[in-house]
Amino acid sequence: MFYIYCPYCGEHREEEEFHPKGQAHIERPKDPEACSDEAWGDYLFFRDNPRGVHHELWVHAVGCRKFFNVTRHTVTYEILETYKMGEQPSITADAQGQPREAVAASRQEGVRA
Amino acid sequence: MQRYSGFGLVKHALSHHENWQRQWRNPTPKKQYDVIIVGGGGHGLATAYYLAKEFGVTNVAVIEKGWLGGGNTARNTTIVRSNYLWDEAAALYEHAMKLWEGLSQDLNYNVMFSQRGVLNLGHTLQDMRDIQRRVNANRLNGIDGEVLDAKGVQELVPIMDCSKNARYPVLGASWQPRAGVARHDAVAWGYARGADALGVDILQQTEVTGFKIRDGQIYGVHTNRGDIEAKTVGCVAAGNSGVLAKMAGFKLPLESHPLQALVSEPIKPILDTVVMSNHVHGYVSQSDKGDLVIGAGIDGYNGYGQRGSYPTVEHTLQAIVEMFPIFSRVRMNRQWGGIVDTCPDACPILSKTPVKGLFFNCGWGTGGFKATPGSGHVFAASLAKGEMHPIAEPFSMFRFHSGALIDEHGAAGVAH
Amino acid sequence: MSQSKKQVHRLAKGGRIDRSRTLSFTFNGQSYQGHPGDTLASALLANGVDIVNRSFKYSRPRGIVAAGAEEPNAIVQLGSTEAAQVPNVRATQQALFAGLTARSTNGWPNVQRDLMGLFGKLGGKFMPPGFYYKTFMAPASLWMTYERYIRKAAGLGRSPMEADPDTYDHLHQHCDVLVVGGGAAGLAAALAAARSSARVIVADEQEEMGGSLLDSRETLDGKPADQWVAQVVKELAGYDNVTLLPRTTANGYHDHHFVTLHERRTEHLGETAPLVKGRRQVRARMHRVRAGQVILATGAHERPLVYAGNDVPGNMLAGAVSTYIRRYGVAPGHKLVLTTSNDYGYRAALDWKEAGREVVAIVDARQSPAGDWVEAARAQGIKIITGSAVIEAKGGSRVSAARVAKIDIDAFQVSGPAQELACDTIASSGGYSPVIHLASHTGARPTWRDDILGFVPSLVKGVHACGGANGTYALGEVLAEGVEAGIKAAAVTGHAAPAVSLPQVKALKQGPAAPLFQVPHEKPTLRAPKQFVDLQNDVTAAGIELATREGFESIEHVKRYTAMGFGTDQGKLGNINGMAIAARCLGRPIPEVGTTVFRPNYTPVTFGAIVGRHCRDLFDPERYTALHQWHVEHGAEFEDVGQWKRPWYYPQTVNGKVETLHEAVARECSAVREKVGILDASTLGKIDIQGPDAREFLARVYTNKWEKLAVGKCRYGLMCKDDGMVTDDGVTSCLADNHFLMTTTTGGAAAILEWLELWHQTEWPELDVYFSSVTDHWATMTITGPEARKLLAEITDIDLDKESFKFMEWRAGKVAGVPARVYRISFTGELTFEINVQANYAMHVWQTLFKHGEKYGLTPYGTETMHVLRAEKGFIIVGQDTDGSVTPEDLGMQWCVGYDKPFSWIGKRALTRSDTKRENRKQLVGLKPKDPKVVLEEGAQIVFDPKHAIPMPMAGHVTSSYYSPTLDSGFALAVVKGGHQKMGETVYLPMADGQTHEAKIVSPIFYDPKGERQNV
Amino acid sequence: MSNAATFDTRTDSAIPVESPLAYSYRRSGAPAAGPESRVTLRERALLGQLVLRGGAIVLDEAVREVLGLGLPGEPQGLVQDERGERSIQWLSPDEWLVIVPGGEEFELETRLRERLGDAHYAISDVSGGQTLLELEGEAARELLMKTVIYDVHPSHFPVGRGVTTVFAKATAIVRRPSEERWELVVRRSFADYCYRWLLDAGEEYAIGVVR
Repeated sequence: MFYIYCPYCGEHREEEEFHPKGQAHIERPKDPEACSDEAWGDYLFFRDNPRGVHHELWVHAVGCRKFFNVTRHTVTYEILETYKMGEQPSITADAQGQPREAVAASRQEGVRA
Repeated sequence: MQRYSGFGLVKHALSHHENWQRQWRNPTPKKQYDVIIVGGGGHGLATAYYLAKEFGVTNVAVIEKGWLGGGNTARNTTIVRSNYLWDEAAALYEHAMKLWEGLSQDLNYNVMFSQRGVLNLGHTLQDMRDIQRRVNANRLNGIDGEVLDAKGVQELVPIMDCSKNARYPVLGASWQPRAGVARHDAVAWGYARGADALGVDILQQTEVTGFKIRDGQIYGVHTNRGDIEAKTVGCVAAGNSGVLAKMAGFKLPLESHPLQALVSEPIKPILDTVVMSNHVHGYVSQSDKGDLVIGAGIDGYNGYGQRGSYPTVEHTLQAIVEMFPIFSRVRMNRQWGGIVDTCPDACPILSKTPVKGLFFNCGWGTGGFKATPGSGHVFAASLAKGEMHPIAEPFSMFRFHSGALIDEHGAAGVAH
Repeated sequence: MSQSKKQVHRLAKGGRIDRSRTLSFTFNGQSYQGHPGDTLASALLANGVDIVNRSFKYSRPRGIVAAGAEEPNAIVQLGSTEAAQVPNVRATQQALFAGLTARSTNGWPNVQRDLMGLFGKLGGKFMPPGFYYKTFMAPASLWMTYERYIRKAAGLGRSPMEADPDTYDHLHQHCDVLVVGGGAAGLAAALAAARSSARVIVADEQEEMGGSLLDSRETLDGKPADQWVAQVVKELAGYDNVTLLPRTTANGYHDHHFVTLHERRTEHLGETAPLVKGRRQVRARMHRVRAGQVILATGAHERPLVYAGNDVPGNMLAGAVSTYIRRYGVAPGHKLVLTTSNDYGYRAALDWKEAGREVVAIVDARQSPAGDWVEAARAQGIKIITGSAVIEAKGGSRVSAARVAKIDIDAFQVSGPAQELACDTIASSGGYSPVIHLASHTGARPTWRDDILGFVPSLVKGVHACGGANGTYALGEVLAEGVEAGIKAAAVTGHAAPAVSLPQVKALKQGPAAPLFQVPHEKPTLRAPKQFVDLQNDVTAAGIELATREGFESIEHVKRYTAMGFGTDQGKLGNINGMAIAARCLGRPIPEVGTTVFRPNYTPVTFGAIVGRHCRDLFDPERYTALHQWHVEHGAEFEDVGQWKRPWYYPQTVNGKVETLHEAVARECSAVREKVGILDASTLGKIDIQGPDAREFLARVYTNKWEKLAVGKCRYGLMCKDDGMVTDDGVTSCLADNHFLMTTTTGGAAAILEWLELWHQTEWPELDVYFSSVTDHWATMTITGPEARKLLAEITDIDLDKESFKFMEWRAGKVAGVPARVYRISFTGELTFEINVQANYAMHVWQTLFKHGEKYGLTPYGTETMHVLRAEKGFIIVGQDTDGSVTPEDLGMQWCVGYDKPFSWIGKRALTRSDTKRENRKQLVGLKPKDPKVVLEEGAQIVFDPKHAIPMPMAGHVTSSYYSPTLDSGFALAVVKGGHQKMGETVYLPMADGQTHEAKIVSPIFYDPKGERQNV
Repeated sequence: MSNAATFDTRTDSAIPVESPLAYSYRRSGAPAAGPESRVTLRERALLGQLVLRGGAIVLDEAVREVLGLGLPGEPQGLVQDERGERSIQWLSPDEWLVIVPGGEEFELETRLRERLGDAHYAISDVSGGQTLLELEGEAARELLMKTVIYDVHPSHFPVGRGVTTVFAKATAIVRRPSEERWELVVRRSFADYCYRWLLDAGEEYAIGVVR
């Protein structure tokens, strides 16, 4: 069971307070009417589903009710970083950049108050 | 192939079991096959078996990165039923059911298909409407089933709490007598042995690392044991389908999720049927060894770790004890997880792809095991002919563009 | 009950038992005695009980083999009453208590003389692994009959047939350092971490902390090991930052250091939890621990050697023999032969000898053993036979002799003639396997170490292993590793630990162990007498060999084909031996055959403990409105809607007879249509929406238009997902220019609030709008019917005139003296006022309405009547008339779709996909049965051609169907392919009873199509 | 004054009013607290409760002026006035819970709206929708450990903290206004479930209900 750093609450919280909401950074096309059926279907249904580093959207449902992003490894389940809506990941499957400061805290082992 | 029978067993006993043959070979890969199946689970092996047996295509390789039958075939809770709501899904699962009914004899391998019946409980008025809708549709599709009231359920399963005191009282159920359970490992082994005997090469410990594609047409695969060529490739890789699709250059409408199951310690026989409840969210049957085999829904996040989150197990057992308060002092022995590739409409994909000659059979979500023979059979037919079998046709991956989904969420609300 | 037996194997002194008190217990109906401090197993051994069970497949007699969690045989049924039954209790882990009642789980007619055993003897040959895959296939029709007989042999213990009298609970724990195991390594680690002031939890599965130190021959600082244990436990108990949990097993290690600890709080006291001062105690408690760091100090399990007849009672693990002698004061026999591959095994012989019993011989597989313990045995004059092993145990219900021979391990053969040594006990030791189960749970694969002949855990970040769990067995090193792990773990969590001085331990000289797993026999494995690998599942070396011959080459295949490791002991004794045998058969090194993957639970856990308090009345919350008391008092039957309990109907007793649903609903419907009815509608979701962009937001999430909705007005809205399918509906009211109140379906409230937040937070953060749930704040009482206005007028100051307070408007005022918002909207088609007051006032308003309503015939109605009334009007219920595959157009609700809204609202684009604009989609229509007495079945399938053969093409189904007292006829809503173009056509509904109903497709609006009644 | 509708839900005190636990007392009773009670439960019913949403800076100024209390500076913060009667709790970066004596909420909302003018914010009255339960006694913390998944150890949950978290199978706000006292804010429709849960889980501590 995951222990998730909520970037809005600023602390780790139990997975039971959160809901996963699928792949992150899926943007609704700006002009839906200009989309082909194929493009619209891609937006609605087609996903990366990687075996490895995955960016996903979670909501702190029982908590601050904020949506945020999680970069997580889908095999080890290790959470590599969490970041607020509107921000971009610093760790991706291609480039394992330096996590930002707030994220560093979320990665520390054994963080206690 | 060495025929199996009770008589043979006696004969072998007298020779101290020293003369049993291998159930399948461990061949060296050839350079070229007519068809390559990627994935040596139940569906992949069944596909190979039917290709060889029904469609005369015997120059077939099954490429498996681990051990055959080591994925979801080995991790499911073995329920077989065909009482699906929509015509397309019902046709597919009923096709499988009919094959199940003669499978042990066909394979000369006892897959222990036990038609002990499946109950799908209803706990709310809407549950009962959905049950009636499904059973009515099943009947007109030629699939057995009836709607039971709470009393009927109680008669079938006397140990269940069907009282009005329950938090969500049982109002009734759908009952499919022909449904049941089968011995999951035996299905993979039986198909493997059958396919091998017909000349199929089962290549274990062989991992596909890429596809050979030229001008939009597939002509082989790269593996850790060298390149292998074929003009027809069928991917039957369950949770890993997305990874393979990426290698071939396209995406699928799939998410791979952990699905957990658990067993109790073996107890003396007490439950003769399969009991499933979408509403309180759990299901249970009892194996021939005495274990209560229990499962529930998937975890909500993507995961390839073959494990899920503990609260899912807690909720499942809460549901079981809610339905069966007498099980409170029974003990849970073991839990495990599989990786299920789920589609947005809870129906599988049996489909051509943007790459010519490359076919995918995936997205079975929580419903894969029960479909094994049917899936293998219609997929084999499609690979043999290069055109999708009519039963497979509606399950194209392109339905997610047109919007022609087959929404089986009601039937698949609980993993099974 | 017969006379209690004497404790024939109890030693005169020694052991950590309280000899001043005697506990009586019964096993298989025979009465025995033991002492506090005993386990059921030690007490049975003390009483000379050899056979404790029959084996699963071959029904062979079995005795106690081990002293802990690894015991495969001593599986018993506990409980003297039906409700207290517990199946499959491991006698080695069950503390003895007065009155304990246990039975063997197998054996017929009893465990001593078992007829199935005869079958096992004769039939065993015909039951190689996987035999059932190879037979019972002909004829196909008989499999279910065969299976019935196979099932008769299933199971160990049995389920109770009554509900559990006990309760269980959970404790949510958080700590810096969790130490699993309270033996030498664990205590050392805990001590170090505790002194750092980190929050520490120490869990140990045994009755008391100390692990192997409780029966150790070694000294710490020159004192007996248990004295050091006592001193450390005392120090730990004194710290506020330390939680000590004995009788607590770490069962599952989940992601991010979440560990479940199963604490057995009362199982050592009785078969049901005792009352303390009249209050129930919980039987077991699950600690759900989120740890910063985890130290695995779980020790190691001794491996038995696999030789012929190794399952005859009297064959035991060497370490278990020591434990029974030193910890429980029980020598489980008189004449011992020890067969070992290592120095550790020698301790059993030394202990046996010190207990005053005869050691016939030590049989050591090594040519020239020479460690300190070996020398100690020599000094004691014990005969040591080297280069040899016990190749076969003789005996029926108890070991009578050991056949000993020289063996060649590398060639896997017996290399000399066998001699038979008379004895009643054979202790064996094949070395130790680190207990790596918990580390395995995390997904980390263990690593094989040739030097210790075992797997050690691979560790994910934040996990430390020390002592036996890490393959370290010498006590001094174990303690040092423990301290190091404790300091390290505490440091990572930000707690510096002071140095811990280790007690002095004498370093023992040890010789290397021999790599012996299966002992060769004169006959080849397939012909030799059975050599058991997994005792609980009756898996033999021959079975494994056969599996590999048949092509099962990975250990996962071997395990599945033979069932090895699938028992309740999960292969703690057998798995490594089994792998070694498979490796030998395949001619490959052990790690190539595979690693062994353990899954939770480490040991079985009572369902009840996992369930905790989430059962019975607390299984799931029941949500109540502020008026629930009234509904209960007025005899309402309730319907579950989500977690809410909603009144379904209010059956009245008429002439001593309670109304049926049908009768009650007919009465309630007529009351609404003719007089006035009242519904508790408080469960509808209510979302307070404020902000300058609220209107724009509504326009994007609803299908219809919102820009012109004036203050004081209400509007019905339909919501889709972006796939164009209807997902919710409700009325939203404009409270002020920037202020709206949205209502949602009862079941959809939470999801819709999250849905709105999702879009606001992820896609449209630039819109200035906020959402807050006010569902529970307001109570909603709907009065509806021709008399509604008159009734309300009596108790409100709001002007109810139809011109000043129009349909689809709301007004604020007082109702029954309580500030209220009244909405003039209608779900029944009648004149309706929805009265909303702060929930704490609801009961007063409701009761006042009844006080005034009696003369108007005010009648409470429930959800069933509500459904009938709305269906007569063709109003849909999302989730009943829709199923996630229905668009607004399918519903014929184009009037509610703003095609020309400037923003491409959620769901719009999907409506023009090729499948969604298809013409013969299933569309919502009304159905009028030809026979008005017929009420069509909800869920009935609709066909155009009832004579068509099966499979019969289906055109749709009935979504809602009722008898209408108003129409005096059955009527239904349905979805039918191309239904909008088929008005007036006849469809058929073939039913299970063979009848085929006929119905006409009509408009879904059956009553007052012009909507005049709601407008009055 | 922004374009929002305000509504005073309260009326004269002669009109009977029922707290969310009214039904529970009738249904499940209320065990009296005695000398053996290691934990006591008390409902502080009918308080004024407002949810404030908006930007922290704007709202902070307004509540300081109107209520004499600033917004808590940190996530999970809880501030209260000297007598502990009025409090503001952080719920999310743009959301706070204000609890005041029953009847004060409408005036407070009105004054805040006056003060906030045209700023973008929202105030929702939720006084009827939730109730506050107090737990006191040496076993209060252990009872919470059985109930909520959040770490309530004093080192992690000092006085002046409040969180929204999982309460058994419902949700609740947990607050620690003082060393001895814990507060739970539960939704009205879940109140009976929460009450029954606390009585059940508290049985071993001889839980008593103060009415």
